[in-house]
Amino acid sequence: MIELIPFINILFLIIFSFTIIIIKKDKIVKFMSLISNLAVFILSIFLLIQVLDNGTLLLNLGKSSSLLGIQFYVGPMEAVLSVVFTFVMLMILWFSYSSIENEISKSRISFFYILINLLLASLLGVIYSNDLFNSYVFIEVSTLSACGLIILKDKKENIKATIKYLIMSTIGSGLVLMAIAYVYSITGHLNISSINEVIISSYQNHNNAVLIILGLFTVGLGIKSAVFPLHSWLPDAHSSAPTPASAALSALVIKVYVFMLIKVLFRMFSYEIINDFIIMDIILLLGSMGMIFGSIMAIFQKELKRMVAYSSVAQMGYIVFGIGLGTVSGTAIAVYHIIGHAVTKSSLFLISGLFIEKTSSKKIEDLKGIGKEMPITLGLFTIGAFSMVGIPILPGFISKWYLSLTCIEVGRVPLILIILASSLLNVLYYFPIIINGYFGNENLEGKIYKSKKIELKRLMPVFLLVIAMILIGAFSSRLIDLF
Amino acid sequence: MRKISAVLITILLIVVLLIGVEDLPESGKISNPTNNILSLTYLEKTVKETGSLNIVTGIILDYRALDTLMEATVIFSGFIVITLLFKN
Amino acid sequence: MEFIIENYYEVGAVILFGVGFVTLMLHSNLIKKIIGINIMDTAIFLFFISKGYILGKEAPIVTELSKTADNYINPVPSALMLTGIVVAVTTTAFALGLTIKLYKHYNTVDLEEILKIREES
Amino acid sequence: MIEKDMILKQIGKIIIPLVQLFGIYIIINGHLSPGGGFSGGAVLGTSFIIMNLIYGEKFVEKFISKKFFYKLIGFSIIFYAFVKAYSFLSDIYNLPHPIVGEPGNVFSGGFILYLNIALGILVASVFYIIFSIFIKKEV
Amino acid sequence: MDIFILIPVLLPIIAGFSLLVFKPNYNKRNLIVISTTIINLIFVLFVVILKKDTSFHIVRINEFLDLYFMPDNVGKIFAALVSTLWVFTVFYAIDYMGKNSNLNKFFMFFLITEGITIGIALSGNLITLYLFYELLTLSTFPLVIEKGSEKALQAGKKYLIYSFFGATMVLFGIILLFSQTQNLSFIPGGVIESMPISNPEFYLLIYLLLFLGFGVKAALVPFHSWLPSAMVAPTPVSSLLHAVAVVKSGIFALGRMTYYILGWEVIEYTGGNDYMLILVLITILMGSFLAIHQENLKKRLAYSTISQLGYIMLGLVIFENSSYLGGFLHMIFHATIKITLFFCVGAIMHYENKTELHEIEGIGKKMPKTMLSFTVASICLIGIPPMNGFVSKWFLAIGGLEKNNYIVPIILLLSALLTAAYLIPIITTAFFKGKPAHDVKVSEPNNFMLIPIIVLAAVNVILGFFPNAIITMIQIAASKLF
Repeated sequence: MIELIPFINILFLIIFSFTIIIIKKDKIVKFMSLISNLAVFILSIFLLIQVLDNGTLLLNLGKSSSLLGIQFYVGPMEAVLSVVFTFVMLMILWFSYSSIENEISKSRISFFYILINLLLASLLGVIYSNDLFNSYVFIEVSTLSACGLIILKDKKENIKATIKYLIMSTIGSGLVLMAIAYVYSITGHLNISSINEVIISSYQNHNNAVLIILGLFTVGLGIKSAVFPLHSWLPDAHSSAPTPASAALSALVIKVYVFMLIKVLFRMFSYEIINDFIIMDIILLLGSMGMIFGSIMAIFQKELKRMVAYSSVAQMGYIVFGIGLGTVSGTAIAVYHIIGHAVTKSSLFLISGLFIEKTSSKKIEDLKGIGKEMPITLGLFTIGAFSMVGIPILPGFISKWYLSLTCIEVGRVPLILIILASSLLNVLYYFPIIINGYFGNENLEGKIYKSKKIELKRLMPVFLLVIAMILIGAFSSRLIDLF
Repeated sequence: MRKISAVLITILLIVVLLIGVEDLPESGKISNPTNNILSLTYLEKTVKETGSLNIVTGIILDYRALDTLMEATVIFSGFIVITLLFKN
Repeated sequence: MEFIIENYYEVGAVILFGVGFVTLMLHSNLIKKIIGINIMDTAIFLFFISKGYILGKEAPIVTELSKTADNYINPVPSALMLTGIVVAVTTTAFALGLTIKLYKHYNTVDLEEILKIREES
Repeated sequence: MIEKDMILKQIGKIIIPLVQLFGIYIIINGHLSPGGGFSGGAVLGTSFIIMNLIYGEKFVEKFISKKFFYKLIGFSIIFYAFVKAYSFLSDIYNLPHPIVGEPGNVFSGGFILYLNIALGILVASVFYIIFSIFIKKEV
Repeated sequence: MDIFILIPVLLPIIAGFSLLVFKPNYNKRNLIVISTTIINLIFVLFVVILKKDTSFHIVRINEFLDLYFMPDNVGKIFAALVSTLWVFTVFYAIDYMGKNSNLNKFFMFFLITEGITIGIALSGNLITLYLFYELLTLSTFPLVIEKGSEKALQAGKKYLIYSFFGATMVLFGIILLFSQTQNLSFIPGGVIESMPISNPEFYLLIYLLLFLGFGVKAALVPFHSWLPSAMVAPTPVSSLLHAVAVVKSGIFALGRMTYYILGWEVIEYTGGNDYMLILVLITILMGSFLAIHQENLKKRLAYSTISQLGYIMLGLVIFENSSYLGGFLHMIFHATIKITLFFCVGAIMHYENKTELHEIEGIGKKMPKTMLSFTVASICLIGIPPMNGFVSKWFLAIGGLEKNNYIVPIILLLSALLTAAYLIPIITTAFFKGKPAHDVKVSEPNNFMLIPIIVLAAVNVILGFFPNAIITMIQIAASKLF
């Protein structure tokens, strides 16, 4: 029974989200979606234990032969990622339990839960699935539900952001499908493992085709995951969405496509093959550009949520950089950074949502003196910012450190300068918020200090996220050894 | 200027894809890698295992049924999203 | 260049893909952009389907059970593309819905103009 | 609301039932002949769309109300998901499943027939709902 | 029993946070702060007299990130110095800060900074030291901008940016070093087993990165300009920043890096210390020359700090037993001297609110005890025998001569003259200018402020006469190195 868990997770979430449109009352919907996500989280923990005990789990759906049906491949990476994703989504739902009414109208609340469940199901599907076309379909579901999450707010800019996002990501999925067609035509398989077997023997015959396949996958998935030059849709989309939605989008959705890229590069092809092609250097270049320019653009932002969104462009740069190093350790760091950044960025987004709700303004300069009004919240924000800047023991520092070590290992020492420069740039845009928040007194005239009780109750999920972040930093070596 | 660059990008894309096509095996040949054990197994097993004469339907609704489930989910989510879009 | 002859399905599909792409790039009219996206998708479907075709064999629908497996073409691409078509249709419907909504808001379907208008907020 | 043309109405009286029959046929025979849930559902939904275009929405409401379409969507897809889940489990644990008889019969496709029907209903109602939303520009 | 050595680090931090939590009133807060510092001093002294080498792992996260404490002689001396001076500063600060607003926050960071500085002193490997080094920046930042004015915020931002720039260079160096030697713990003579015959440039790069990076906090000349502009902080803070906590932490980290991580043989092999020697000499002269032109007393003292830090760094770039000894001694002596000078200037600022040189005419007749101790301290700093400044400079000069490096003693003499040139005018203006003595009524600062000043001045003199106890301790540490 326990080996069915990946399938059960997805099916459970899908069926639950189908049933929501029959349920009328919002309170039941909220409560049940909390329960369902909790159940999925617990199941994922069981799955992780199972995988750690008896190794990689292969689940064949359809008739028993793995060739004919669709295969789920759950290794340690997938298990850990599913645990982290379900945890973050659970926290986001908990946060939204009390605060979602403030942002979207009453009649749309049940839609939010439908879309969140569909989104989580499709993300888990992309993570688990070992079948190219199946992953493509999952990606489409996740794109549609992500668009739905953005238009939850009935504002003009949301619709503008959504049409941008939709057109860009349609191009992206078109390229991905084209790449799948090429792969199928030179191998005749869709199962990633079988493709790998075929391609290792025959890739010299199709050098151009393989290079084009790699390029198409990189560009297509790069558009969807906002790798630097292709990121133009991200800031609008992620900053205009309601807070829990943008936390989910920025923390989870864009990561999944990168993980898909990892699967394609290193499991469908393999490290030996992949390093014969120039594509790795291009990916490395994209990552470095993202790390620098994402941070630089984040410095010039006036709105808090836009700034955080641009900083996730920079963080995607780190992940892509780790992939582009093209070694096992580089991939491990990339996945580790996916995990750490998922937790950190979701907490940052939720906290900025609290700020915006309190000050009823999106501007950064309106946050001066916020620390006197909500010190604990700003303290949590500070911890998150420290992780971004790279204070030791927090995940950001760990990823930077291991990335640098991997750079030395592959003999590209100058790249360390890029990593350190981008962490300095992080200082430049995160610390002014904290300093002005704690030591600036501008916005405090004539403000009554609100009571902190209600805050504490609503801060619980953020607390848990930050604690999880510190734990992820503390057990980093265990995690990285898993991958 | 944008238009010119767009046209250039498109031509580049077409050329690149054509280079890829040149590398692909000639289409319609029985010896292509696509006509491998996989498709033969489908063709042989589908009728007696699923009892559907339409092999394509047999595949999408039985062997690769997760695709079809997700396809139904795509339809559903499209319906949800459009309803949400026009709800006021 | 003989590959153009022997792979004319794929060549045509790729050129069609380019046509769709350039339509998407050149026109700022949303409807035309959506049409371009559809052309791209169709091109990919054509490309994929042509992968399953085998010269002189028939569609994988068993008319009399006596025929053996090697009378039929490869059914997998057709099966995949059925799903792909549904996905494309849904995406198109959603894009059209967004277009209608944008037209209600701005009275234009020109994406450039719409993106030029800055929101006051 | 301009008055619709006489010819359209008369032809529609003849055409639409045939179209619907054809759609149902495609759905039912999805596993025996070309077609299947999606194509049949598309035909069926198109027939409703034609009805709506020719006779106006009220006329469609007389047969099937909007609420019922919504209910159809919900229940058909839940039914679909449950049947599909059961079929996966029955593959793995070989639980009892519908007859896979001699090929050619309608009731020979195992789960395929029921899945096709559910998918067809889903597609048809989704098509019609989306169309009606588009022409009315509101839910 | 080893966990005992954590207490001096944790106690002030816990006490500081308790201030934030309980929000005590004026008297309770003073009680907490004073008792914390004194108890901490006792604990530190206990750690100092611990004979056997204790060491303690807090948490070992992975092969590089293990928080590890190992007080050896050097660290013990530094910790004792810090906690002693902190006690004086607390008394002084309580009187100086008075009763103005949000003092709980101020004293919270005040105590936390002490804990973190002692953490730097006792840390047993480079990563722990780096962690506390970053935390030191973060915890002293609120003290710098305590006034909250725009100028203070600007100075604070400058301080923050300089420090993070330095820390980033340090991190770069640490990463490069770790990739070579998978070991970052402090070992006398360095962690590098064999001479880097193959790639000396690589190690030269590491050395330069680490030296310049730590040099930012030690106010090495290209990166010194945050120090004078951080003068906007209240006097107890700036005296701490300049005399004890921040700059000395930078120096201490430099010493750890030079003698316990890279090892002086390796550095001499790469020849990096020669470049650094030039920078250090420039630092000494430039600090003194700039100090002469300052009208503002605190700024004058700040630039003199820069040049004096140059003296200490001489002991880190000339690898001789006696120069090591001299540098170390000067680190201690300069701490006591400079904190005395700052206290006197702060007393003048606080009671007469006079900050410029020309304003303080005749102040010596008004508060003779204060200015007398100022005089004593300045004589020590100039280094007139047998004051303590003389002892350290003597050893430094000897070290230079042993390396047949004749430029060093010359620079030392010249800079001593310059020191006299910027300190004597203060004294003369204070005593021999202005109205005659008999029609000025004496008004000393009250005892909270006066006693620390006088005691510290006395300590300077005593240290000058009997430096042997410290010298022997340092000799023990140095014997492991040379």
